[in-house]
Amino acid sequence: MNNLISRAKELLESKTVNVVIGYEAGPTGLARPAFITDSAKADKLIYDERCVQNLAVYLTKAEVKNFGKMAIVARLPVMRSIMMLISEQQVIGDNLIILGISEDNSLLDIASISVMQGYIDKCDLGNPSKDREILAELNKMTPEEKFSWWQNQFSKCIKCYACRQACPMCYCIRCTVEVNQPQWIPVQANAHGNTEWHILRAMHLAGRCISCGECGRACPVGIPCHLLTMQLADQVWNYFHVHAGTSDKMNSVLSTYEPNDKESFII
Amino acid sequence: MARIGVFVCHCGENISATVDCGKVAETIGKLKHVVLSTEYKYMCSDPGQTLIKEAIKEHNLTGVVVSACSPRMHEPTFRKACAEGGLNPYLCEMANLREHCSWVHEKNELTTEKAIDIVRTQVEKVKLNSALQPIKVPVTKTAMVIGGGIAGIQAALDIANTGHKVVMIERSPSIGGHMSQLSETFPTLDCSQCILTPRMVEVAQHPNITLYTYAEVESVEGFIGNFTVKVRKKAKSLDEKLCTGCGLCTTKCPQKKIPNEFEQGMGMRPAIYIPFPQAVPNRPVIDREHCTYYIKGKCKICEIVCPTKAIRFDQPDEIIELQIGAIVAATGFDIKHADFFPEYGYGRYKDIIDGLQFERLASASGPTSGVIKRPSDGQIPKNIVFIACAGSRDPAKGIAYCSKICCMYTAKHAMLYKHKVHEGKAHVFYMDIRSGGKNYDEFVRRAIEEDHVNYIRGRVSTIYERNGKLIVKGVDTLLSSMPVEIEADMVVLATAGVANSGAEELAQKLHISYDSHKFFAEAHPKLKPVETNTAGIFLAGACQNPKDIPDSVSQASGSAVKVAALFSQNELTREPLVAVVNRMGPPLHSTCVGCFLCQAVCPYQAIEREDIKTRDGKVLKSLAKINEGLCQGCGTCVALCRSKSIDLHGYSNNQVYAEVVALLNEY
Amino acid sequence: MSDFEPKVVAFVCNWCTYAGADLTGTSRLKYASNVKIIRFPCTGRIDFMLLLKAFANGADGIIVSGCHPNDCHYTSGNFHAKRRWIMFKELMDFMGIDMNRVTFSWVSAAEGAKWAEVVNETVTRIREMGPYVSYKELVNKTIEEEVKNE
Amino acid sequence: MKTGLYPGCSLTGSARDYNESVSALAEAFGLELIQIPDWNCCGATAAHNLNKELSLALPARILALAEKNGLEEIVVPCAACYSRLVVTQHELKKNPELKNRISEVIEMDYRGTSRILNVIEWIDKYIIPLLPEKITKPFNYKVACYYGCLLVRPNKVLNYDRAEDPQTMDIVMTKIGAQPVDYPYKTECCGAGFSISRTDIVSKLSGKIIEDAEYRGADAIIVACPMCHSNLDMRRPDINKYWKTEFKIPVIFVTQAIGLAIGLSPEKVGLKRHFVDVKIS
Amino acid sequence: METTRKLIRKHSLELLYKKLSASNKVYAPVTATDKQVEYKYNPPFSDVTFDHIRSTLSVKNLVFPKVENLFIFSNSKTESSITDVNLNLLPNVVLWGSHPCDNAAFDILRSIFCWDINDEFFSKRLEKVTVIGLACHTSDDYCFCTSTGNAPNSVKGSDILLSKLSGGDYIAEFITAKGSSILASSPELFENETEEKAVIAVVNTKFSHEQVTEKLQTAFEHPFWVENSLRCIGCGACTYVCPTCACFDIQDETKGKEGRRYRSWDSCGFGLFTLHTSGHNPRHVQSQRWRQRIMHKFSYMPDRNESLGCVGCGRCSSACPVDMNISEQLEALQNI
Repeated sequence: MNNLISRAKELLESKTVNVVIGYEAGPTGLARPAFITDSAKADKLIYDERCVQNLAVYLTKAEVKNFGKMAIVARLPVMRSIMMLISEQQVIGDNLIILGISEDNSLLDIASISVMQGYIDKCDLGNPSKDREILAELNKMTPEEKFSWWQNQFSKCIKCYACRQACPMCYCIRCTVEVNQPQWIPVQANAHGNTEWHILRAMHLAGRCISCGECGRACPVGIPCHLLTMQLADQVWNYFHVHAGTSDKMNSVLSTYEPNDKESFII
Repeated sequence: MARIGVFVCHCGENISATVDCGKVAETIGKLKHVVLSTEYKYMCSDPGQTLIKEAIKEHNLTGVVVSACSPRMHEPTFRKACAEGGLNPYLCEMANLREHCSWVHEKNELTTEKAIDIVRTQVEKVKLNSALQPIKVPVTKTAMVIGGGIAGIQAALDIANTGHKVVMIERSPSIGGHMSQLSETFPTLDCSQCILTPRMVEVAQHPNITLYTYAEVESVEGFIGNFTVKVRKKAKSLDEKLCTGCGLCTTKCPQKKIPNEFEQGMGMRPAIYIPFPQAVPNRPVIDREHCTYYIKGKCKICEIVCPTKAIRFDQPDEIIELQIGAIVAATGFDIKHADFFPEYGYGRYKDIIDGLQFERLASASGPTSGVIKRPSDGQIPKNIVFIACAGSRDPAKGIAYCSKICCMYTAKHAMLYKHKVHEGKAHVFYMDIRSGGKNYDEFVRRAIEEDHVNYIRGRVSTIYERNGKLIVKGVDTLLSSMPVEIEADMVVLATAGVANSGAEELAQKLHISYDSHKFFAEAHPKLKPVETNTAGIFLAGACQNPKDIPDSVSQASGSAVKVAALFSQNELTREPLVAVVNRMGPPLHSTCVGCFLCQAVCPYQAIEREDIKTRDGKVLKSLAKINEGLCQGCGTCVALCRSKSIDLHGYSNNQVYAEVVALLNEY
Repeated sequence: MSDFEPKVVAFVCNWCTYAGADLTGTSRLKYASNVKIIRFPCTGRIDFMLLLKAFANGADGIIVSGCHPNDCHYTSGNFHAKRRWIMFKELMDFMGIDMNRVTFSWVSAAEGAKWAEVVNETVTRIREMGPYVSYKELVNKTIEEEVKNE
Repeated sequence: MKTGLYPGCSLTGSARDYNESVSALAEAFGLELIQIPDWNCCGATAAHNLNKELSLALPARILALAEKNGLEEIVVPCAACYSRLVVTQHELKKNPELKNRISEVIEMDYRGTSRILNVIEWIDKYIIPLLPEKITKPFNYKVACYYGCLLVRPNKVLNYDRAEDPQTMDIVMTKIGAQPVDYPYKTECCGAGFSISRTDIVSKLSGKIIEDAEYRGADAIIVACPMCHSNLDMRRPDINKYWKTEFKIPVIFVTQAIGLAIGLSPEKVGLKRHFVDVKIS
Repeated sequence: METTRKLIRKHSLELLYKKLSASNKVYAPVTATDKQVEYKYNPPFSDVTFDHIRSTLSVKNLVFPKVENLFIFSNSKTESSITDVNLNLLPNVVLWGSHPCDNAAFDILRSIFCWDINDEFFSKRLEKVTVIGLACHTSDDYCFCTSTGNAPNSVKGSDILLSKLSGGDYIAEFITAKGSSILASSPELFENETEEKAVIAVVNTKFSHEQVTEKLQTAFEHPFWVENSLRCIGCGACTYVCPTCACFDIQDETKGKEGRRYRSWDSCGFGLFTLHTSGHNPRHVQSQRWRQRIMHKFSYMPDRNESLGCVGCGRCSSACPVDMNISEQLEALQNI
């Protein structure tokens, strides 16, 4: 952590960056995103298990973009998000300094995007193990059980869109749910509207989800909606052998194809 | 407020026999915004069309639904009628009551109900149609012909003779292509060079043709009428203006042991060389890969001997950018080489050669001055075997197609051999003789009957050497169905014709499609054999599939006409059914967020990047922008766009959504 | 449920399946009238949301059909569509939404007979499955509840 | 990893020499070969002419047994067995319905996940890497590598080597110091299909194979198939009688040649069981 | 006003619950499997929780549902007809066990919905609700009711307020006529009050809302808003869980000939909330939206509705995925 603080100070003092995006401890003891612009305040920075939010989400927010050059504290999911954002032309890699954090919470030396790519390549890019277990359980259910399990979850949804807002890949300035000509997704938070919203969100993240789980974590009513995108991330790997967020050049699975893509259901 | 007119066609009895057209018209007439719903026996007839034209005026219609046959049949008819009636043609839709309803269902209420559903769906759709204007794009009246073989030469001359400018690109040092390598041509046995050389010279001298040899296409951007092509002129190491083509350098070059491409490796050439005596342009180039100076840093003998001091060792490659309106791809073919046939011993035994090598052996200008001498010891072969279909029509070898030209040139080879070696025996192994074409079969019969070539129907399993002979093991499936063994002195393989090297890369640069064999794909196998799927790019010759000379020339002339037709217009009009990215005022400008995933899905590279800038040039936002000239309207980008910022004219989100709702709900 | 007539919507591309269905007509091959076609330029244009909209509006079954791989009029729209359907189907399966109600097929402009087979096979299958109650409930029940203000 | 071994009938009968040499190599290179428990006939060569389901069920049972015993990889020295097993795996992979039907027939779960190696593949994978240090008596002879039909055909299914001009065995031979001759008969028919009914045809066809090998100066014919071996070796007197010749060229299994090159005794690799004397060791 | 106070034993509480369930819909909090506390209609008494600090969602949906139908319509070629919603069919609801902060919100909502004209939907629903509140005996760091003029045992908004005694019995305080009528109909369930004092949670005051309101008068352009809202991701969680947030969106939904108009929850946290058709957005960045939320509750409402727009329940802070802690910010605002 001291390394992180001293590096942050160095970057701010040398004016290499205008802001360091990291974590601080809030009044209730939770860690939360922090934006350090003054090296004197860099001591607030923390890094430990509490630091869960995917900070990459801020890289596309207007008021954060205004900072210009910035440094960001990044564990694997954040790095993968950054890769996706660069590949989708939302973030310019040159404007970013990556303060990489390893699995054992030590500061990594990520000098460039290609170094970051090298680091990512060495990591396990599958879904987190606890989610893998739940997915395995769900996949064992019958279709009827799955349907009622999810309907039960969706019944809680209030359409606050915290799942969308917390997701670094949901950076659209106008989401499909906000399109009303035609009204693709029913506006109201009822069974129908909620179900179609979650289908839409998952499909839009197919091949783009980097398995950070932030959507599920953000949900105020506890819908594990991250399982939907994670299931698709699994399937993307199964079908196409691609992990999202591993290259700054990659096009997502649904915008590319191979002529010999295999499926078994088209007659 | 929308004012929709609906016209239900009986199509004689084709529709009315199973669909209650009266009920359809009546039910649809009750729909909101439908101001006219009527029926008629033949909507496509003159009176039928007049009905529409008059109704448009009388009822002030804002949309028309013609409920008749398939739009694939008569959509243009009725759109034209609407236009003549004063309605924008894109405000007309067709409901397919014939192919999709009356012809495929029995006469009953359900069928009529389905018909009503179909018409209602189109009514709801047409309400959301917008008046579209055809897209107009200017035309640059310069054509580019890629490839200087006979197809390219023909296309270039034909286009140039219509008065338009042509740029010809040829990657080797001379134009002429494979035809210049041939000895004589079937079915007339006239000398290939004799008929080709005048054409080559004509190209070089034509005022409308600019020729770039030793040049390759670097990149192609743009769209029909408006291509920007970058061409790499490879360094010839020569000042062409100074060079007189005297050829002194080529005789003095100390490096003389380079396999001669023109002779199919059966002769040698120096490092500075003119590919063949009749080459156009008749100027040498230095093959830098083999030149002693480029390898070792010293030599420069050519520079010393050159009387006009034309050698330029430090000449760089040059990239030139050209504005082009249409492109003819005429990059030709190649034949399958060497290790493709291990069982036939090609590459292992010197006296097994391919068809093009035999052409050179038989050519008066070839390495043996036209005497058929076998490569190993220069002996004249007494017993020669020709194998047709060496690789072609052999799915196991990955080439299932017929190479088309082999039957004919094998007959020609056997004939030429017999004409030159009277006492020799010629055998031809064949699968079938495909000699369709004017005077073609007669030609083959002549080989068999007059020149006594021994045709054996059957395939060869293996060739091996024994006692100095090539043992050709095959089967005669006509007479005995028994194995045949021939002790040959030389074997000629009519190897499969394949796509030229680099075809795939070029297709990708041109953004045209190609088949699994890398042959360029035509837009339609029957009705658009000259066009590609990319508007403004045409095909000529064997780059599409193996072709003989007359076919190549015909297609080349065909493509020239296509180019000329294109150049007859000052601007092009295209169907406006293209995608569009929404735009609005600042600060949003568009809901497009600029992820550019649509660029990846677009098969036509029709999606460009547009930067919205402040007055002082700062980029505020980058958006996708559809190039209307390139977009073909497939809509794949529309379905992909997460923020629904792209829409498709004619199949807009609003329209297709309304169709789904209208199809399933009663109104 | 003997009088159950399934509603089936077909989303087809203009160049292959629509033309193939035209050929079915020209060949006078008969098929079930439960299927109604919506024309798209290409399978690549077919938004996955439209399938949901069809179910929400009361469809019991859906057919999605286009050009065979490598035959796309636009060269690659069907390949993109294929990937989209692979993902969509996996997601629907995971959520317990019945994809047996959706037939995906490649029907070329020459396969008029295949189109009739695809339609009849689909209609027969949907007829056996019965109305798509669970999706209809999803839509209607909530609306009913909201209308009753409970 | 443990490799399973499917010997098939030949290796326990007419080709015991082959079996001995395979075992000897496994032992010498420390490779564990586990015979598939309760294995049955592969159905070659008759079953697929009589009953398609049977011809698939027999090999499927063998493969299912391998799966059940956790053998992810099996080596099949007999080329005929190898062919049947691979063909079965191929057929059932492309036809899931048939796969279920066959699973029912054999009353076992069949997944089709085993990797099937022919003897050359096995040698390539496990023996070649260790070979250089082990060679004590380089096999310094001219050899004619005879592949026969089943090792490389049907090429689309086996997807192994070049059907018309295979090279893998030649390469193995060069690794033990032998010089393969240019041998056009390497995939010619030996007549095995007639080995009971029309021995004259066998003599005629096999004779040509032997004649050409001798003509090209080979000291030995190398084979990897028990049937090739029996036709070229056991039938030698008939062949010589048919062609009125005195062919003496020995026919050696590829595994035997390797065994000799690493210093194993002729007895150990089963050479003593041959009909044609092997004088070259 | 002097109110009646009675003791009710735990087993009598169950009897009361069952009795009320027989003739009303009872809306009571239960702990779901994932530890979330949610309200359900007529859950078994054994499932009802008495120990929760706060439910995930507030109970405002009783009077302001997520989706509320306004009318249904049908179109024909020539005319359209409208059918009103029959609000008289609304059932009687007993809200059981809601905390004083949530109950205090009803008055605030009324001040919004019935500010100038009476919102029939809202007031008809409120009319049907009887509130049996439950004073808080536990609290956490997010609670700040005392800073907004409330208290863990405030009777505001309740018809009856239950307070827990250490032994597990409850004191019932009858506040309104609606509450008293329950006592009147079931006197046998209640006993007279004893000396024992109820267990009431301690919630420390964090700020003075009067001072905050005053500071806000001049704080509109203060850099505070940007500095403290950078991490806000712009979701609507805080507003949707809030017991007093009342913004809604009105939509028409048509299918075929028929359709309906309804209103559904909306949030000032969303970028599109204020987006004009022209593309102009008066609140185009998140800091402006965050400012709006606080200003509305602590400045505009005291000014216009004469009440704070906040009851100090702390739900918005606990629901926030990025820990936008409202009481922390208000504390800071008080001192700018």
